[in-house]
Amino acid sequence: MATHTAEPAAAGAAAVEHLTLEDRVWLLRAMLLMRGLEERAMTLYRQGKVPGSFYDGYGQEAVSAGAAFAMGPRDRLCILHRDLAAHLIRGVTPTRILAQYMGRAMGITGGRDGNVHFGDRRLGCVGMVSMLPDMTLVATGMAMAFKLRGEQRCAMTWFGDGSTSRGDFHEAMNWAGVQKLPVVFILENNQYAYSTPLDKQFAVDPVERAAAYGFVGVTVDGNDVEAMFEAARAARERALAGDGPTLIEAVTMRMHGHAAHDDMKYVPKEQVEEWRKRDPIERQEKRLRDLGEDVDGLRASVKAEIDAAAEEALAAPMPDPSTAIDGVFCAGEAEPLGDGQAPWSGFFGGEA
Amino acid sequence: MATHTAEPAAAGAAAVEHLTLEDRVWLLRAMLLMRGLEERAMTLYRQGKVPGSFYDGYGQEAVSAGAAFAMGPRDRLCILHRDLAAHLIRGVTPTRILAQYMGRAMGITGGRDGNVHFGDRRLGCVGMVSMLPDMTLVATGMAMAFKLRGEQRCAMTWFGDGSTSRGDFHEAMNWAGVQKLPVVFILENNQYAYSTPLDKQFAVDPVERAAAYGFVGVTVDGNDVEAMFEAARAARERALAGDGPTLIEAVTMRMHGHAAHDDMKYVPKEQVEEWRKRDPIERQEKRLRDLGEDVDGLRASVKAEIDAAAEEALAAPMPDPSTAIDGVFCAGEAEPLGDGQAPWSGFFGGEA
Amino acid sequence: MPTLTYLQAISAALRDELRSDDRVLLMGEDIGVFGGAFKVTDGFIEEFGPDRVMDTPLAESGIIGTAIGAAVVGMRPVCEMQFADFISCGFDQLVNVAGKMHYRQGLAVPLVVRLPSGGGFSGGPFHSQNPEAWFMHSPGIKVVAPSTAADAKGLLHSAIHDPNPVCFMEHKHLYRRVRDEVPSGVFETPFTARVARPGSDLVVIAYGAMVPVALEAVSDGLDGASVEVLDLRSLVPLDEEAILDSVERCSKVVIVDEANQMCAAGAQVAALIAEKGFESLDGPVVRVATPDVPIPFSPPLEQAVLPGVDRVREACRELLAY
Amino acid sequence: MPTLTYLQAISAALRDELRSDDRVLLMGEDIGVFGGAFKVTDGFIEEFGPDRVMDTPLAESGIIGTAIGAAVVGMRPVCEMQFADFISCGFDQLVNVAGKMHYRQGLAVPLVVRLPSGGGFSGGPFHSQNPEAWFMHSPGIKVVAPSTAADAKGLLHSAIHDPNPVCFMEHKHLYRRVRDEVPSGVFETPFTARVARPGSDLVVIAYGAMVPVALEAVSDGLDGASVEVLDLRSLVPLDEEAILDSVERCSKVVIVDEANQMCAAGAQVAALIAEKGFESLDGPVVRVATPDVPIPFSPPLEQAVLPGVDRVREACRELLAY
Ligand SMILES: Cc1ncc(C[n+]2csc(CCOP(=O)(O)OP(=O)(O)O)c2C)c(N)n1
Ligand SMILES: Cc1ncc(C[n+]2csc(CCOP(=O)(O)OP(=O)(O)O)c2C)c(N)n1
Ligand SMILES: [Mg+2]
Ligand SMILES: [Mg+2]
Repeated sequence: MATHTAEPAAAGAAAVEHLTLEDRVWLLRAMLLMRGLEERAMTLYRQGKVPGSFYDGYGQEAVSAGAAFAMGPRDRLCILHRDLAAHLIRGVTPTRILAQYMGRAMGITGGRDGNVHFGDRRLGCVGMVSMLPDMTLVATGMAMAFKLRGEQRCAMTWFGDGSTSRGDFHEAMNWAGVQKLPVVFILENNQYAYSTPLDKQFAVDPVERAAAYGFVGVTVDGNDVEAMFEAARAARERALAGDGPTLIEAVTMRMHGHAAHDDMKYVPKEQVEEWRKRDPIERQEKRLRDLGEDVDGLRASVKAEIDAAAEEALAAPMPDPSTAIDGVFCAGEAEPLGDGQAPWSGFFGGEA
Repeated sequence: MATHTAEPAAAGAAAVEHLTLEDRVWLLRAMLLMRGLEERAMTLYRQGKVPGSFYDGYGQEAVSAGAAFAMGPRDRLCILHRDLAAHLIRGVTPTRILAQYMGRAMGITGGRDGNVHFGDRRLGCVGMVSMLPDMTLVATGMAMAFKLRGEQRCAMTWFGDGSTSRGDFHEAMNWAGVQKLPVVFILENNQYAYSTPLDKQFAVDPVERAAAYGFVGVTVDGNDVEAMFEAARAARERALAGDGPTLIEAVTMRMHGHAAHDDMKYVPKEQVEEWRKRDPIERQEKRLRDLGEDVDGLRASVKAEIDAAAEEALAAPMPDPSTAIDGVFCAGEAEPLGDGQAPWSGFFGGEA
Repeated sequence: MPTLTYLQAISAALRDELRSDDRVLLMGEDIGVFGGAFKVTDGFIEEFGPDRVMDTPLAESGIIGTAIGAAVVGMRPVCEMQFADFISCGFDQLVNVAGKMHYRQGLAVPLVVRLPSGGGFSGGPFHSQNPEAWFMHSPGIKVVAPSTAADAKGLLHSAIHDPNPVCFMEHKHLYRRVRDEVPSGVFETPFTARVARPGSDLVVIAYGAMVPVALEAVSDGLDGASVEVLDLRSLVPLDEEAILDSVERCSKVVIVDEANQMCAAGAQVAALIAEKGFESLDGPVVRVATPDVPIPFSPPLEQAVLPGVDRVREACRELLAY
Repeated sequence: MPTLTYLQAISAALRDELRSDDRVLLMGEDIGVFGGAFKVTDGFIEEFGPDRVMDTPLAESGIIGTAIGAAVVGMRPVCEMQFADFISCGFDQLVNVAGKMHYRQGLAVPLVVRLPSGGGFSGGPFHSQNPEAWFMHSPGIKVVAPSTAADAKGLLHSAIHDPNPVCFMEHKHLYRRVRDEVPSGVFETPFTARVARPGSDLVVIAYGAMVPVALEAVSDGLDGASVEVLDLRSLVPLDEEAILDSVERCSKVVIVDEANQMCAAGAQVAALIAEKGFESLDGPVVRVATPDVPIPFSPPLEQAVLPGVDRVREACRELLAY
């Protein structure tokens, strides 16, 4: 059994080898959309238009954007609560996302579940549950089915540093290791689990565990979207080649509170300031500006898209209360998951 | 954070340094009693006197005998299903053990629970539950209380190779590592979990995980009772010194089926034959014979003790059915766990 | 029609499904090489191979969770808990991930969890439980509990064909004790109740292992009273119509449940009758169940807590005399 | 007597216990530095330090399991689940290790698990559950569910003093909405029911957040009928005497339960009445509860499933007219 200890992330150079300029703009665009949509959702939350609580991934946009971008249309994803860019890359429209936050009928869950607890099954995604990190097992099971059927596909899921303390993390990692499954685990180390710092969650960085489970663990700069892409691309290649799972630790920082109500008093100001300098969007913007891309134009188009989406979502109706008890059980045939949009591998599909 | 990778077990020599001749005879005696009692219980099972199922630890006697022997009276233990010698060392009498197997009122659980699902609370033990390895968390919690109260005590528990696949194993190891708790984990690697071989449970030997949890992992010849003792003694010393948990992997072999009904067809005959040569009792006998000890006399006295115990247990009454629903809740004060007998550290106590 | 034991019927259903639908996948601890703790899948690995009769790690959350993953990408996993009791270790995945998926996301989870349950053989507190009420109280999970070999087979086929998570409660005490005629091949038994014995003076409502207990209890010694036995077969969905129909015809009801009485299936049935069948009632809704106590190991203790023929007969007698 | 909110009463009970008994230890995710997701333990870490107000890893089985270990060596751990829903992840340790310990081994497990439960604020399917019935169906676990600030404090003191595992259901919707006079210092409230409002024509039986709903529903608009409201307060033990007493006096019963209706606490109460209170009944035992559906997020959907004042009033009206 070949085991590897963590090694530094692939450098930007390796990423560029696999990315066209268009791809690199796509990555920026996904991050800008994520940030813009979450900011808009936060405004809507403050206006009382988003019920319940509100969670975002400000400052972590590169983790979901880079990783999801490396996936193929027939790959399957369980996207977590700070990973909105992955939904966008799979093809979920901004309008439906804002409608989802607001509990509208046209939201991905039709108002049945809230905020980021969703996955668009028509785009190859299984919506997360709150219990962290339950989806690691679901992703592992999807990968198991792919392997049993001899299909060239992989599954991917995300989870946080805190989530690694739960038993399901272990059961998933161990299972994936024993069966050498095509699954990519993205450990989003954003320094905190709610208010709990890393040293209360583990004595040793969990990326070290990958070797003890019999597979590759790598640490990546989670604020570099191209490095994230490259690590995920290599992991997917390994998965499809039959070389088993990969644990990618994306080192990043949760720049906002756990949820809207959290003022993050427990985080030293300097820590936030330090990380602000490493903003993933600014980094990717600089790269593209240096290449002569019209970043300002991109920003403007993203903003326009969000404005239009917000308008549409705000006009959309709330769900009909008379439907509240429908659909607890599936009454007809089980519909399979659909394929997702996958810009990098050249596949655009999904919903209109 | 100091992490250590697995290292070979302490040699016999180191053990002898801490053991008197009397101690070494005690270790043999505990193993002989365990084997004799389990053989007698198996006979009683075949005679229909032991209800339910029957599990034993034939060939693994050194693991529980050696480890438990290193514990002090105020240490606390969660003893598992192949570890009868640990109960004997703590001071549980053979009569009550046979009565326990037979579901008699004088068994440790009074007939409420069966076979090895017991712990004598007056001797510092918490009875195991079936769900493996739930007791790892209970032991961790006891150690946590010791540390919080600044007490010089440790907790110990056992579990099998198969049990390492469950989430609770991980939550316990991680918790113990984060809080650097005085707990000794004994991983009893007996090659099988029921019928399931090691390579279906893990890709890498779980002792390797100790380092990834931030503490010491050692591999020991589980069929050498003195090596087991020494590893546990050193682990306890580490625990009491504030140096945290230890994971001891005791390499051994389950020489009988999982339970009485299991013919073990799935185990290659050669594997069993190979391990038969490493019988832990024969090994300790040889050591003591070489030192001129009267091993045959010891055997005879153990046999007589078991005969007497069987007679007494067989004569003991079954529980009164009218008490079947009593004691679901504790009605009075919570009685604390008592202290156990601890021959090595010179403490003999417990029940009359 | 061949005569099979309850256990053989379950095996036959699994074998037929594996043969006829290559999406079907069995997962569990020791189900492959060993053929399962109760030998339900004995010989399967030889016919279907280790990929379809999968020996898993000792990890119940892992079994349920990965099965959910396999189910949503088109497999039809059938998971075995070695004993129903161990579902407590896979509880979260079942109630939160599987149970709520379709309502939340419109994604079906065609998953069967086989739960060898029940007491009566000195299994003790961890090998004797009847956990069905936990899942009845968890939306999105179907629960069935056959009492005959024919129903065991038919309900298992239906469960595997069902696009939803189904807990299949197979009572260990019936495995080799129950034996009846079972149609061959794949057939479906609906998730509805069944009149196991018709009657008009009193109805005993039961499911699983309590059905044969009820049948024996009412078979004589009730001074010729006409006693019906209704076998619920399915707990979710619960066949309210059949229950209320029996109550209307019989006016007196005894509900027998092997589970601990509090918030058990029997409590739900009693509550249903007290609300919707009240006008038909000609006496209290009597329950016979296990008191709220872990199932003890030692035979005299175990017999003292589990509902048996005598307690059921006594309850019927008293109610008939009401 | 000071006036406290339900949440302040819980905080006060915990603070009083920490001050008066050094065996008491609070454990949970984010309860220390952050003061808890609902700020129940705000400021505690400053007074009692991180050893007694312990920020744990994100591991519910770990929280319950280590708390059991601490309890059996003499501590009095009080665990907070961040939301009651997450107890599914610590389910096994609670029902199998804690719940069965005393019966099996004679070893007491003085453990309190605080379960912030219930819906009504768009918490969605994973932050709105009322899981008490799972634990009512698990022998060896006590379950209490206060509806007033005074009872929240007194029951929490009693729970911490109790040598058994106790699930303390604290309803999130009441945290800041309920406010009443609370005696200071340590006092015990017994695990018994309480007549929240006396009456003689009909009794509404409820607990937790459904008590204020019931009180509001019957406060007017029932054409002067004399309606009693019985607040169960404790579900295990269930105060059968008080229930049957109310039924005897009122003859008509409406049971209100926020949990999903199947096998809920309300089902148990209805079953009890149908068996032991049958002769007092002057109408069906009516239940108002949440249908068997995950609690939806969007306000119009959530309001459609949770029992509210209107549904309770309507049920009372219909039954009064029966
Ligand atoms: C099993 C479980 N317990 C508790 C919670 C409550 N909770 C929500 S998010 C969170 C912190 C998660 O931290 P981490 O895994 O690091 O992810 P992050 O939010 O930092 O991305 C907690 C404790 C939960 N969601 N699941
Ligand atoms: C959580 C759980 N699942 C399933 C079982 C059923 N079971 C009893 S022993 C056993 C195998 C245990 O293997 P291992 O941990 O290696 O211990 P060993 O019996 O070999 O000492 C299994 C699967 C159990 N006891 N607990
Ligand atoms: Mg985090
Ligand atoms: Mg083993």
